Amino acid sequence: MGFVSVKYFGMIAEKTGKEIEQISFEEVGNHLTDLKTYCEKSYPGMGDIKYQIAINKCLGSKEVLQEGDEVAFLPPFAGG
Amino acid sequence: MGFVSVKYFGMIAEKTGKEIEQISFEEVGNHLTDLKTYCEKSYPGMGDIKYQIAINKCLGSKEVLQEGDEVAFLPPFAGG
Amino acid sequence: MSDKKRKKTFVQGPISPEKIANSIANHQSKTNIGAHDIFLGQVRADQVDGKIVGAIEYTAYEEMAEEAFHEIRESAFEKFNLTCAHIYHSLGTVKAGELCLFVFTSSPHRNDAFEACRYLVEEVKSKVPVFGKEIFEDETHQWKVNK
Amino acid sequence: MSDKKRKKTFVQGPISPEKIANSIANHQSKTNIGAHDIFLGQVRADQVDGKIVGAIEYTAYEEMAEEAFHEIRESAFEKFNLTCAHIYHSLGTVKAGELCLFVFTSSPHRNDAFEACRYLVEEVKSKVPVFGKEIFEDETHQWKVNK
Repeated sequence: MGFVSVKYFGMIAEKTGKEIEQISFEEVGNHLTDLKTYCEKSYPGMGDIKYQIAINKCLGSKEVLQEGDEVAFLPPFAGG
Repeated sequence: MGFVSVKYFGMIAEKTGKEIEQISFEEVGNHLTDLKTYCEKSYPGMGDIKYQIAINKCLGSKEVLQEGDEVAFLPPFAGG
Repeated sequence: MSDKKRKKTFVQGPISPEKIANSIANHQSKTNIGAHDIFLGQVRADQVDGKIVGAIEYTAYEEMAEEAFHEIRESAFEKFNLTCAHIYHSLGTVKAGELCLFVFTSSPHRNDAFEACRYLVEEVKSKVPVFGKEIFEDETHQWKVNK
Repeated sequence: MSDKKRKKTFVQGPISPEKIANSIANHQSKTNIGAHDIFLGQVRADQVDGKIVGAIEYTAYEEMAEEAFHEIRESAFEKFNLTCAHIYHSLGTVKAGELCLFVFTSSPHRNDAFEACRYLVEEVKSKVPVFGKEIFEDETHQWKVNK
């Protein structure tokens, strides 16, 4: 079993109170859907925010996670 | 009888060798068409240039000229 | 449509990058602006029959041109939601690599800034009696024609 | 598609008018350029429920964002006939009236400069993970969302 690094940004980091954490497959399994459910349950209010997920810096790249993946929760973009 | 002021610009002024002159109705009559013919005859090469005419700073404004009108021969624009 | 804001569009010689910086800085107090678009025309060292353009010498039917610039600017304010719009054009000699046209639009939102800037540039190119003599490095010349 | 020209897009704090002037001046030696288009994003002092935005604090998923900026720029070179294209974006605090985005395109002809600049701005707004916290004058805040 392994871990993924999970990163939070902007208004999501505000809900989680942290910008990065390690989450183990033991805790949540290796499916992205389960990770999302886990996070939304852990951090009240996070489920109300429209977000996109990037895995290893690519948007919507895969469903099954691997050891060492970097999973980022990205709220709406506001550049420019 | 009166006069019009005639102005030449850019490559047209190069053909006429002057930038401004007075032309009398006595010489050419008061129709724009006649003025154009007169000028093209007076200045060899001018008839080969594509030009627009502005009367009192307006493009294509009228055919019959009046005392004191300013008639400008404008070669293709090249601003910018 | 008042004349009170009318100011000269023509400047003698090239437009300097410092003038552009000053113009940008002057807009920082207008905090309803969210987007600026700036177009700059630069003289190209075009090659024609082996000869290279070293400079353009601009002349204009000045009174008519200033009138045309004014009308173009007014019509941009009617068509787009603009906070500001400025046009500067060179007269006299502008060397290859130097700037001859500076169009600057500002708006709360980007769409109007972009559209208005494009509109102004196209209008300037097609409707303003400005003439350009392309001077080659051997001092011969040809007349520029806008497409 | 080489990495050799890759440089950082993010700058700390606002983008100064002097930086823009320097960037323009640096292009005067490229005498095949005929047209530049510059887009500038400026922080608006928007009013929300009687409170006024005093600044935006920008953060980003930096590694992913630099990757995205790079790809966007590469794709602009594929789509348009460009001589140069530059993008600079602020991180950290940018006050109302200050500049947070600077997109600069240069081409022999105006159509490519205009189209590429617009393309780059839209891509930056929609595809780059940058986040903006609008700070009101009473120190409360709300999160900016691009439209």
